[in-house]
Amino acid sequence: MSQEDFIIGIGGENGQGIATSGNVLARIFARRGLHFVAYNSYQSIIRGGHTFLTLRTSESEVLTHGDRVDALLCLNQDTMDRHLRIMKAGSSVLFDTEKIRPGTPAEGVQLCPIPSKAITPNRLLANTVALGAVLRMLGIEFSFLEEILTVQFRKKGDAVIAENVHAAKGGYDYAGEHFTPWPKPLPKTGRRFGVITGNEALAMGGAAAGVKFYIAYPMSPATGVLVWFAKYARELGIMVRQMEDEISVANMLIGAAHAGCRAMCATSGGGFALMTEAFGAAAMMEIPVVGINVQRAGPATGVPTKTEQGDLWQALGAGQGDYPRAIVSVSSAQDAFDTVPELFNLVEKFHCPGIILSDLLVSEGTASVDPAALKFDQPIERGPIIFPKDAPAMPSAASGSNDRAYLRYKITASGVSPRAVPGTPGHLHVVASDEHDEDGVLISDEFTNPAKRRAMHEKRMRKMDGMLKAITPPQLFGPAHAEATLVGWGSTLGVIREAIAKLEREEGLRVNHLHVKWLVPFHTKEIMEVLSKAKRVIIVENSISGQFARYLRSETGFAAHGHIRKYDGEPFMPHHLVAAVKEQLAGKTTLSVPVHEITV
Amino acid sequence: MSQEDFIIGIGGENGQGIATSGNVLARIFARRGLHFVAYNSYQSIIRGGHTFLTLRTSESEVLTHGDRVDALLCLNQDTMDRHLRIMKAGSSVLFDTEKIRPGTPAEGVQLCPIPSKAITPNRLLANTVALGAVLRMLGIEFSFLEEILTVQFRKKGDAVIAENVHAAKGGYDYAGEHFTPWPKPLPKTGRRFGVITGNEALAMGGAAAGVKFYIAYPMSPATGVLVWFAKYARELGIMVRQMEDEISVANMLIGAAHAGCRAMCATSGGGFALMTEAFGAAAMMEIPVVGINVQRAGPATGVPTKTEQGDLWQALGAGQGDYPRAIVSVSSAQDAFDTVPELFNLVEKFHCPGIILSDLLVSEGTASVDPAALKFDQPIERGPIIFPKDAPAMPSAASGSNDRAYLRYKITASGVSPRAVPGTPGHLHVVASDEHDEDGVLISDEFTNPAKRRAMHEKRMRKMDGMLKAITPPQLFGPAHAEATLVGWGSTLGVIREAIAKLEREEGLRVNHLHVKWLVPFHTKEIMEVLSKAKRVIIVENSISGQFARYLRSETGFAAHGHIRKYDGEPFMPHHLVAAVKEQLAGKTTLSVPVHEITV
Amino acid sequence: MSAAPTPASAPTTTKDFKHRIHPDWCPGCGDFSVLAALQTALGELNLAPHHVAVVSGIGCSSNLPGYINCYGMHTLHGRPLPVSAGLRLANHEVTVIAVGGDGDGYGIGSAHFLHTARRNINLTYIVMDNQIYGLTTGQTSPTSVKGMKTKSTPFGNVESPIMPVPLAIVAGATYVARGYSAKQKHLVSLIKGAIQHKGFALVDVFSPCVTFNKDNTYVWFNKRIKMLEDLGHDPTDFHAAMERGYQWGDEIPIGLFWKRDDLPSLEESEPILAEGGPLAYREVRVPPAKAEAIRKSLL
Amino acid sequence: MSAAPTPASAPTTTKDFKHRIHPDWCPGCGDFSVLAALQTALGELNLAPHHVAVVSGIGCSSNLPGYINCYGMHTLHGRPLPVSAGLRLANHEVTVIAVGGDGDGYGIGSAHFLHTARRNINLTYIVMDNQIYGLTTGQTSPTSVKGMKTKSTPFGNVESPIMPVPLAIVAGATYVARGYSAKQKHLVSLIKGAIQHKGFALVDVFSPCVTFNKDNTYVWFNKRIKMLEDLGHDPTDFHAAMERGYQWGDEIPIGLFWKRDDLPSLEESEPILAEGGPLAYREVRVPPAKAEAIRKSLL
Ligand SMILES: Cc1ncc(C[n+]2csc(CCOP(=O)(O)OP(=O)(O)O)c2C)c(N)n1
Ligand SMILES: Cc1ncc(C[n+]2csc(CCOP(=O)(O)OP(=O)(O)O)c2C)c(N)n1
Ligand code: SF4
Ligand code: SF4
Ligand SMILES: [Mg+2]
Ligand SMILES: [Mg+2]
Repeated sequence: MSQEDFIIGIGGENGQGIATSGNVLARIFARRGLHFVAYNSYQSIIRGGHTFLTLRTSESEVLTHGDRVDALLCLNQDTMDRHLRIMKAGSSVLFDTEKIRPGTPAEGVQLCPIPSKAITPNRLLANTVALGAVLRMLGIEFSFLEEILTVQFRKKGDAVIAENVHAAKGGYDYAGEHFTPWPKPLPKTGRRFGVITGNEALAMGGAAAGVKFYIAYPMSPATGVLVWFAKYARELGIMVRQMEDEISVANMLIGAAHAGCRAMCATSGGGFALMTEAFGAAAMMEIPVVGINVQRAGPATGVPTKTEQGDLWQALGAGQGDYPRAIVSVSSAQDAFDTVPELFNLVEKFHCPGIILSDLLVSEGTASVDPAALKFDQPIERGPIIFPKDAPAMPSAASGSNDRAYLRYKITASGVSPRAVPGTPGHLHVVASDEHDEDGVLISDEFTNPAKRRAMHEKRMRKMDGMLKAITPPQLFGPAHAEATLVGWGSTLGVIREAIAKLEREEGLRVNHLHVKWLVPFHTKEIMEVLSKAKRVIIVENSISGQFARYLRSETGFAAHGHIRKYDGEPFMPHHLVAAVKEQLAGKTTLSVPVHEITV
Repeated sequence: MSQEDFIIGIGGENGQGIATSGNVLARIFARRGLHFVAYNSYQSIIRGGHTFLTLRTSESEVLTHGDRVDALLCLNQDTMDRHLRIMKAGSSVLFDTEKIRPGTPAEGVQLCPIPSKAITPNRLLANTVALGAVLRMLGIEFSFLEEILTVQFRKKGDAVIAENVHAAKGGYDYAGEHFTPWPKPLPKTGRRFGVITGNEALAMGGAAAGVKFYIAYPMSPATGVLVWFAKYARELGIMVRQMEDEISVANMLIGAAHAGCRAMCATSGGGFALMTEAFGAAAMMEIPVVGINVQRAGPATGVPTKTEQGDLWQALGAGQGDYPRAIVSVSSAQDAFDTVPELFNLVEKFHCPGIILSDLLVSEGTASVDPAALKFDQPIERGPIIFPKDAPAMPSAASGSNDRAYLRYKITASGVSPRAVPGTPGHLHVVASDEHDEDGVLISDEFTNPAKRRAMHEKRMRKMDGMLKAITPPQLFGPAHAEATLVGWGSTLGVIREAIAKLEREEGLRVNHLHVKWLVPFHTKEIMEVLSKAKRVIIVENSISGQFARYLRSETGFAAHGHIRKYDGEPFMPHHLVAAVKEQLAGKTTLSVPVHEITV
Repeated sequence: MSAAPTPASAPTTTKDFKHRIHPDWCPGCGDFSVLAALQTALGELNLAPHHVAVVSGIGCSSNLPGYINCYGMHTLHGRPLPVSAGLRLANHEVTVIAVGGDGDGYGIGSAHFLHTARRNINLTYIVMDNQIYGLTTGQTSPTSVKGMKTKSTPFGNVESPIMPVPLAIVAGATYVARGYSAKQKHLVSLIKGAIQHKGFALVDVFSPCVTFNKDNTYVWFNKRIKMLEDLGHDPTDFHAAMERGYQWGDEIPIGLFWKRDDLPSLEESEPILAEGGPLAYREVRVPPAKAEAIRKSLL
Repeated sequence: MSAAPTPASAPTTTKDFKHRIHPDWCPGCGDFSVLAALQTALGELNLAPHHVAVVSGIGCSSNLPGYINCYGMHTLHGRPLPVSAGLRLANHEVTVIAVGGDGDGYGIGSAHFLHTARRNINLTYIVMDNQIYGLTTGQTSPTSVKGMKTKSTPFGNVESPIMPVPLAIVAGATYVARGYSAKQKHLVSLIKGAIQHKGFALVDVFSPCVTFNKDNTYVWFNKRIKMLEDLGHDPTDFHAAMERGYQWGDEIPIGLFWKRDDLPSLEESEPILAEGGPLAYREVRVPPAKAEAIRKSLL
């Protein structure tokens, strides 16, 4: 979070190559060992519309796409018309004179017209010309771009490479001659980062956890997880299936997990709604499964390409009745990677469903990552599970059901009873979505016995105590004594941290942060220890109804002093939080709903 | 709630005619103008198993099936073996000597063996003989039974009627000669009641509300609603459809409601889980629909024939994202009847989904009802709706979409915008599950505009304020100053009221009751006015996790002092609450989980 | 009750169904032609826009209701059929056209497809079958052929596709046709026939996704498409219809595969719709005498 | 990888599959016979109980897994097929038998039925088709015939039923048979054939509900049932299979309608299952070299 960051905005239509240009820049930054975060604001249409990619890079860690644009690259007139007015003094606006008429910039904004036609006759290379120009202005040696272009077009042959490199060099040189570069050229750190999206991290985390069965029905913004698994399926020996709907996804998960595979799926809110009945069934049958809900703006189809934290209560209320479950949120690609194996270890220990709440911001966001931090060798703990190889010599392979030699649902103090997978001799049993006895026999098959029903219900719910002990409580970040304590969950971690730094730096205000990663089970005690001492608690969330605020209150009784909410589809930016905290500290309001200026 | 009540228990296998015997008794009570409540504890199997029907009747109002059994009618050995031990002094146990061996009764319990074979040679009439005996012991004139049997077997001809009447009379006379009748014969009040189940009341309430489209997929314990509608469909001109699953039910609801019909469906928790996505869509499209969830013991398939209040959080978290909705609970058949039209009026005024939470206890329970109280002429308020007949003369029937002459989603202070039904000239528009602008055009079709998104999201959610004002807040029942305030929702109303009377009568304890009927919107202010003054607040609910307690806290921050929970599938009985309140007032515990003795 | 579409009082034309919003489909997308064909069919049938409702699910193709000037419902992914059925049965004076994609209709919505067909509900169902999931940017669909490489099957799809025509016939659809975006006039006539048909009518349309389906392109289809009329097909011959429906290779037939008029539609089988006009417009209150009878039944 | 069922090491018999719990079906329910036939088939095939899993949905018929001594899953209403497919693909050494009712399989589960069939997943699917919803005490099912009076259609069902045999064939099932509870030996042979078949096998069984279906009773079926063998049926003849599958009236055929062995099952098409044994038993950790390659791909 240094002042040394640079922010590039690229705007145009879907299908105009914004993603490609962004990717080239990202790879260059990564190779130079620069941190970066990219956020793409786009529409749910395949071509056309308006897309705006923001790429922020810095020598120090960056957690958000920042608050401003230093260099605006306009790929169409629309971008010029919409965004020029938000450009501030010191910034530059690059555009192709062939198709774009500049507007009137504010004082101190540098207009950089690029005559692409004069540089290359191939209209398709206008983006490449512009990329070259951007590189030059960032003070990056041309060789980086040349290298990337060479890799990118390797398959298309030398002529194409040469043409692209020529165009890029043309833009590079033209910018050198005609435009004022940024005062501080982007450094090179000697490190080398990778480029990763949150969805890729979730998928890789799954692979690291030992997922052998990935099941999907495509749904934005979760589809990236499927795409990764599909690509690596054969190499890693992972069964990847695309099903007819999300109901079959969740139920297939149960079959695969019962067989003994670590099985996972990812969807968004609408697909999750269709899976809720199955999650309850998994809990009743005591089969560990993991489902990811990458939240997008709802309700219903909502805004498929926009972010929101609107599915917390859906996860809390998923399916009929009470059952043990774990719900955990992720806040970044690295966190996503680490969370998947942790959650698998937890649910395989406690035999219940685990739900990961991600959102579009984390999942589709692109960021730099230190590849060494993606640890594929972390612990895999399978919990109490019996495979054929573990089955002790049994009097009969057909034993289990009839002699009650093995009780799948044995009542234990922890609520957990060892599970045997089909194929294991001597452990025959039935797992049922109906209430059942210790041996799996439906209680309605003998007699609907209230005492047995109660005992089994309590057995299952007891797992919540064990799970709570097994997970890490949230910790206060920042100064112990502060004017305000910001509380958030999931994807707001980054923006809250940056806002806190900004508040301290620019306003001299001490603000700290409690990030709640684990939503179920909930660390009521630890959280109240922090909040009861806080001077002013402000909850930050992407939800119109304050889903987290209400949930926090349901678990603690604690009513926050203030709320900062955003539900227009775009994520918080640090300055939104800074302004909101200031107005709340000034006593002007207890509910701030920042206005999103950048993409309107 | 008088001491004058009589409680009859009938036990046997499914398919042994318990329901028929119970129905005959119920009709006799109703004809004598006696109040009654019947509760059937049964298993999810078609024949066999163990079923126990409890029928309580009294001259004064009864709200539950009570606390004891005065007369036990054993239709099989199992009933004798299970239930004899709970019979107390003063009670009688009737059984057929042909197939049942009596056990050893407690002091003062009268064993009443009936030699049915000696009375009638037809083995199938053993139940009828027993019924006659019961009637005699209740001191009811035989003519009542004769009348009912005559009606019941009308279609089967005079011979069958005669045979049945003969058998019944035999039992009646035998009891008169051999057994001691109850000291107080059951009175006759001069009034005449009807017999109704909660599901019938929900269906009739629907008819009274003007439901013209009822859609179902069978699911216990909600199927009774379908059965009623199917029976009356042709007579009342109601479209009744059974669909392929609950997803199609909820979506068909949307189509029918958009066309302008009041459309309703009922299901249980598992079916409801499959409907949640559609409820969100109805809210997004601003189409009023009503869905009933008759809760049963969960999670998953759970215990299909047992009761629970386990779907509150499912309803609260139904579907992705935030959207306006109404959630209301019902506490009795009469309440069920009255609630349906009220909810339709509300959701048609505010164009959003309405959810009724019933449960097995209310829905499958049978009770006496005063037919005059089933008002089919209550107000029907259709809210802002435009039918062809209302359409003002328009320049063109094809107007609406293109000239924006009609804005379906016009932003208003109330959040409500008049809806026009298809077929109406001059009001063409699209309703969409995607976020849209005032004219229904998808915001992603022009540009994903955060300002528009926010405005539409706020427009919809504003309806919650209007709805809150339109519904009645809960009121404290019982003495203003009390040792304890019991708080409940839904089906616990009756048992709490009876327990309060019992506490007062038997223990001299003053306890009052806050019944929360409307769950969303929530009367935070009014509820806190009551609770903040209460000495000790105890929440009573059929949920292992305290779903209501947690929800109350999420909306108020208020943590109750104590909890009485039951989640073994059987409903609370008054003595459970009496004992629990006493132990909590004595400071012994803050969580009471009564043990269910009767049917174990 | 008449199952025939309500004609407009004043003559309408294709133009009346044009919408001010320009479709955001990719240039060249087959769906443009389907939209135009539908607008033409409605105009040629002289229907009034306010008596027509177009109901879709979610997908590129499902954006269609936003581009046509009549009543529209843009429902959930996979759910246009139950919504359409509810709308139609509640108001059988409105011509209801369900539209959507192959994923929407034959994937997540396939149970509704089967059961709406067997109930013979009086709807026209147009599936823009591009053999791919377009809106989610290119995954395998239930009609993707074996071997096809997509984002979800980078090594080639290993599943056999659903065959919409035989499936619809066996499910019980009483009008089963297939069109092709590049044969717009032919498509217009298929859609007109479907709307005029009293029962459940499927029009499966090869509507190429130019962005994500690089296999089943216009060029690919142009070489293979044959008109059933030219093949001497008899749409009342069940076995021929099945044979033709399965054909996939050098010759792929389009046209009307199957039609039967001997089965009543659901609305014709429902006595309550026999008279009294659309349910939606009827008096909602239970008449006092009937209310009294209901109350009496409880005694 | 072999798609053939794993035989038991020690010989097993029908008795090994008997369960101590007595079924709670109504006396005379057709499902007793299906249970017995399945137990006999498994015994005769000499399978080991621990290598067999029976997976059901919800319904009277779906209580079956509780009455047979092997692995069992009693899943949600309508969902036995996706659960079975997950189980089978995760452990293809286990013989997976999906069982359930007509409502479960052809109603709420019909999308799964279609798609599991077209994927040709190596499962045996036994549907106890009593043309009624038994467990919910007697409502119309997707196979209830027109005119049938049930609790949900007291004036008679107005919808045409689904025809399971033609539907399964068109969906892509590669073994399609129908049995009858009162012909238990015949049923045993159909089930054995289904288990031995490498692909998706449907055995639809007329299994009368003696309590709620008063139309399609044993007496009713006994008069009508004809063996396909006796009718000279050739199960490789598509059109004959369709014709026979549609037959409903004085003559209702049972037996093997359709069988094809030329399509690979899904597990045979999935290279990852070619060797290494069941997925469920394999090493879960990504080898260090592969992990390194994945990390590198990000640079
Ligand atoms: C319940 C649910 N699951 C998944 C999605 C995501 N989704 C949107 S469109 C679509 C499929 C699009 O394919 P198709 O129906 O063939 O339409 P096309 O875009 O090809 O026209 C999917 C899976 C969704 N919106 N809702
Ligand atoms: C989601 C869901 N919807 C509805 C039900 C209720 N239900 C239980 S069994 C059943 C149908 C039973 O019919 P069928 O599948 O034919 O089995 P049968 O009892 O006739 O053997 C239904 C609708 C349920 N358990 N879950
Ligand atoms: S992605 Fe394909 S289906 Fe979607 S609009 Fe583009 S061409 Fe059409
Ligand atoms: S109700 Fe019917 S299907 Fe169910 S057990 Fe009884 S006879 Fe069998
Ligand atoms: Mg498609
Ligand atoms: Mg059935």
